Amino acid sequence: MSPECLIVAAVLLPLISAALVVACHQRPNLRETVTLVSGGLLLAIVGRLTGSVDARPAINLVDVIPGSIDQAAIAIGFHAEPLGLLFALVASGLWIATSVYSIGYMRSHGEQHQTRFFCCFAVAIGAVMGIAFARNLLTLFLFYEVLTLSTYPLVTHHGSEAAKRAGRTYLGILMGTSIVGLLLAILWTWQLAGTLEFKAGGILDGHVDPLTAGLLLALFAFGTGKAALMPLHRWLPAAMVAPTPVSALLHAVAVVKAGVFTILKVGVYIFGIDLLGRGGSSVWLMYVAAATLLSASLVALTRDNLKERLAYSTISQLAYIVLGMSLATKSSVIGGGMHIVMHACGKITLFFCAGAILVGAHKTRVSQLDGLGRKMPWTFAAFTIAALSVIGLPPMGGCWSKWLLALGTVEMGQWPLLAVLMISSLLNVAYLMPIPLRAFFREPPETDDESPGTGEAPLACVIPLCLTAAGCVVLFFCADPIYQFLSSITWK
Amino acid sequence: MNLEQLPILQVILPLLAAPCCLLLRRSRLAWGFAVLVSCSSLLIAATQLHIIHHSASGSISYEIGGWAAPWGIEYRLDRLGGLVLLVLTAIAAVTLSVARRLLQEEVPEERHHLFFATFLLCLAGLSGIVSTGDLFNVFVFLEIASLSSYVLISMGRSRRALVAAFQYLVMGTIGSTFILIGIGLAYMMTGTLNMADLAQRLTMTLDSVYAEGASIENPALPVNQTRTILAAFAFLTVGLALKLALFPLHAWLPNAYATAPTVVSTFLAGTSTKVAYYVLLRVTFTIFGLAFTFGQVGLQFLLTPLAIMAILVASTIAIYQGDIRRILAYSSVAQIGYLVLGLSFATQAGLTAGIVHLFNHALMKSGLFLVVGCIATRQAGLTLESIRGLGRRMPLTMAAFVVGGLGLIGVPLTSGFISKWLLVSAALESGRWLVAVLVVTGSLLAVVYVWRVVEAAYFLEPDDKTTSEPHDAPAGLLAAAWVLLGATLVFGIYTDLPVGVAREAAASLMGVGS
Amino acid sequence: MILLSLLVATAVAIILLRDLFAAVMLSGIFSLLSAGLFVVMDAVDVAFTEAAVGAGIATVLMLGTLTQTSTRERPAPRLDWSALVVVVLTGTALVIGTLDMPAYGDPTAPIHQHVAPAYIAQNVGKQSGRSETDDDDFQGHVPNMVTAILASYRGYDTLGELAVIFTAGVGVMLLLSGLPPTAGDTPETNPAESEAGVDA
Amino acid sequence: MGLFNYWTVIVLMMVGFYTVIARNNLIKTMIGLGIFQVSVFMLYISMGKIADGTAPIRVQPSAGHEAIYSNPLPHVLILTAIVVGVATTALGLALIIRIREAYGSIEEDEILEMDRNS
Repeated sequence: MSPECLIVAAVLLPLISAALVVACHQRPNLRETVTLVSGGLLLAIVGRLTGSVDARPAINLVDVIPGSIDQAAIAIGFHAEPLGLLFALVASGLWIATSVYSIGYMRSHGEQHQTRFFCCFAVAIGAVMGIAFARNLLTLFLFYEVLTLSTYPLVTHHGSEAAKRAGRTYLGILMGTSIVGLLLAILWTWQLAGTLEFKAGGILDGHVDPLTAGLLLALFAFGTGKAALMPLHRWLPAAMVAPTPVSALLHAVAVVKAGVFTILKVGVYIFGIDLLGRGGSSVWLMYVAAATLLSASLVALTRDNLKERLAYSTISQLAYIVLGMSLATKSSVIGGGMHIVMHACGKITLFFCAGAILVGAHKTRVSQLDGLGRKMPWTFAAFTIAALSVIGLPPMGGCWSKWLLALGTVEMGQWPLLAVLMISSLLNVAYLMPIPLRAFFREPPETDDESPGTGEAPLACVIPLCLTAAGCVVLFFCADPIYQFLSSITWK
Repeated sequence: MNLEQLPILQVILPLLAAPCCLLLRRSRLAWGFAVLVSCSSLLIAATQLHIIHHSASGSISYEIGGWAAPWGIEYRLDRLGGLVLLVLTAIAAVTLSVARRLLQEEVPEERHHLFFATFLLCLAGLSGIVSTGDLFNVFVFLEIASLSSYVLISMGRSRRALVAAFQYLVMGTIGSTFILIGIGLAYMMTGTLNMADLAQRLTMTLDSVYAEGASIENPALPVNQTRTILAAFAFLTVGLALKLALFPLHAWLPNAYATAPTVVSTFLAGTSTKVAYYVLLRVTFTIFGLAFTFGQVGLQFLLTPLAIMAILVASTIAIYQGDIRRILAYSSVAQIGYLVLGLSFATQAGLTAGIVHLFNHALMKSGLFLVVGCIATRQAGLTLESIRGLGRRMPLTMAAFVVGGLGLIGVPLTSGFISKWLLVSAALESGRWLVAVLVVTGSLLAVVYVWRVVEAAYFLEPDDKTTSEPHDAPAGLLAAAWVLLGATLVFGIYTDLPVGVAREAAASLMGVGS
Repeated sequence: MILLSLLVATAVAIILLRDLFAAVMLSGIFSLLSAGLFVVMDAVDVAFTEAAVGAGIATVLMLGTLTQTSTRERPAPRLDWSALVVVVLTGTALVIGTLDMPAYGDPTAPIHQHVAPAYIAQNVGKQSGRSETDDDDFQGHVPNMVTAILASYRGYDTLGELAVIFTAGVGVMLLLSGLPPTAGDTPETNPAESEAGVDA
Repeated sequence: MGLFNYWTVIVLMMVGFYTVIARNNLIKTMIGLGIFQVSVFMLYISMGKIADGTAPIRVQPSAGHEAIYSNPLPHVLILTAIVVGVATTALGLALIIRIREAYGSIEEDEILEMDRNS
């Protein structure tokens, strides 16, 4: 298959698998097999594509908005470039892990509507592929909306009143920002540049003055609600009512990363790093990101609910990536891109662990975890590794991306930001490390000694979380290939 | 067949078919005949649009009875008219083909033939309005269309339909009387009723329209700067705004659409306001002209705020409705706001957006009302409470609703997105920032009212768990709904037909190009 | 002038009357008066139609309706300010519109210059010195110009007019074709009244 | 006469219009609609009138004198419009009869009140 066909296949495969999942709704085993097989196939396809990325294969499917006198037609089209490919690789790789994990989790929890769950999951992955490979802003916007809509049923999965309320917040913020902000920004870009294609070096250079660029960037940054920049972050903690696999893949990887990926991609291919760096139009974004980063970490400290604490941690980590883009130096942008991978791997592990704790020990609060490490050693070992990676300590992958980001602040001479990064890392330690420490070193409370179900979660849950934890370590050693892979995006 | 006779055939066919329908008496026969007629109309409309689109002049003209314009009545169709006719006849054909099934619950069988006759008359009236190039003839056909729609609406199952029809009758008659006054005043100052002739004479000076030796104060004044013409324009516009249900003259519409038989809501939602919009375009652009409407009168300063109010207020009201049909009806009022907004920009891009939205919204809203009809075949209640869990009971039906709803919101790949895209980019192009923001805010409100239905159907459990077995609407009905809503998907992806034709039509309305 | 004053008086009386029967009769008189006015203004055909249709048919229809419903207006009529404002605004707009109008009866008005002369010339071609052969559609066979135009140049409007009547006829049949009212609903009428309506 | 004729017609029109929008009684509304429409017809006919003209029916020419005819076109239009008006009235009255059957009232506020309560 030609690379062009592979891209289309990568987008369609999850969607086809979603249809198959619905078709097999009577037979759960077959249904889960479909999910796993498509996960494997998808990873293979995306893997094959990495080989041909230098050629930048691109394909247009259909013209959606016909061109007029001064504006080009806009098509639904895909292309493969390093940043998107990396994102696709992460999402497809972790989809397999999550699928295995969800099978264990959903069955041992006896959840309702499992077919709807797996179907929507597959559609969401398809949307992520679409976002990763989008050739222009319209295509990206399309799949961005598909992702929002397909994850809504996952968020409200329990159907309880709380879940529905959370679902409304989720949909309201994500849809609202995307329509009012993102769509408007896209249209404005179209008016200014006459095209929406992602081009190396950007398309806006020469069409805008710094002030307009700043405003446009603001529309993009706040229009992308999925990036959870404060004050538009509320949907993320709300979405934690979802089953843990959903929180793990979608709210640690797919959805939020789709947000920051959009911002990165807009920064690199629409504005161009030169334009951002030169005009200083992104300076304000640095401070918003820095503020988000710090305050989210502080809020995370105060949360006792494990998943909620992780959610605030995610908000803070996303801000790192936005910060990387807004610094607009080569190393910071690459650092931002790399942080997508590193954080994805770390955070998904943390969520897996949270889910495993829920399944194995029925605990949701940090304060309930005392002494649990002895009963669930694998889970908490994985948790420790992932936490270290998120904090950014060697020998975990997370240290490289943070290093590059710090380098970026130094290059720009933004010393206060460097300080912010350092403080935030300390805060990371403060809110993440107590969890394994409590689990391993505190005595378990004596009252519920005899409570049943205190052991490891099912194997289907434990194996994926060990694998992703191992991934965090492996990434430490793979950082250079990723760096090389990404470094081509910043040049024209 | 002689293709030159098509324009008249378009109107005469349903007009003469109506009495035939009456004679057939048997419900099934009359229905079959009506379907046949509407399908032929569709065919004629498609052929006409094809001819127009490929003709050099971009329009066809037909002199009725061979009496030359401006003495006789002329039929004149350009791309815009062709497009509107196509939508009109397509919706009529689809609606009629399922009408019998839908009517079973709502109108006793022995009155079906009367119903179909009225339906065809309505179709004839609407086609006549679009085709004619004579202002008074517009009034006559407007009355045919209006009278038949009053009757059709009054056929609704509940007695509220009667009141709604009466209110509509009063409002509609006021509207058409205003239009009649406007026509009269315009005729008074020009001496003609033919639209093209009228447009030309309006720009002449007073001394050339008066006879020699008349005592006029200001002989060099162009006719269109007289107060009389100004009043004519005002009355025409207000009358049309009533027919169009432009905010704040929309009061009749929600009641009418929500109580009429679903066949009727389906048909009227997609056609009658669209045709009124068409006439508004004709009046503002073809007859009075750009310079008069937007330069001298400054209609945009009135229409833009009204359109935005329509979008925001009607969408907000839609959010608080408990009945699906009322939600859709208020949404229609909002969508009319989008149409008028496109017009009020007075730019080619804005006009294109308006025309494209006319096309798209007609398909969407008819499709959605048809879905409501589908639901009504299976259960009596159409409130948000009673459709709880319907996503599982009628999966295909509700899926169609979701498609239409996404179109109303303007999600990409639906045709609703294309029209909003064009509208917002037209606003940006002319530097109307605030308008652009308000338009997207309107979409946001659409998210809310559409989502309330979707949430009820998919994510709320029914109060009484009577049956959870899938039990979709009858296949024919479902197919018709999917044809219309599928078309919104197709035209959301392959946009050449509506956008291409609309661009050319807008160009000719603006006086650019041909 | 007298006719006009009478018309205004009648119209005002109609508003003020609470007795619907009298109001209907007055509206018949209103139609008759206006028919008289039409004659004064040379529109004999229109006058004839108005007398027959407006004063005759419409009044009969109204009376027929009154027999089915009540003949008194329930609440005492009072002044509706919002309606008054709308009406005054509309009226003002119209009056302003008249300021630039050609005076009543002005033979030089635009309306008499374009299109209309050709119609008249068709009928009285001989007198205006036009040749009888080439452009004379009627050759003087139809003395009434209104009829001639109605059936020829604007014959299509007349067809439309027929369609309007037909529509109304079908509509009335649909509404009142002797079927039990509003099946599936619970009207709050007593049976006697419903039956009275059915016999219409 | 100048414009006086037009103004009186306008006054009539507005009396009719007021009756339509202000009256509560459905039959009164229809009567108002009738007055409104007939006044518009008068407007049309007024503009067709030519001073010293005769009705547009061909008269035998008397020597040396050519008859002035009033404009026939407004008459034609109004003939159509009268019929349209009566058709509307008929339909409106039929609706009133049905409303009376269904609600037992022909007062608009009472009817709306009933709808709200049911």
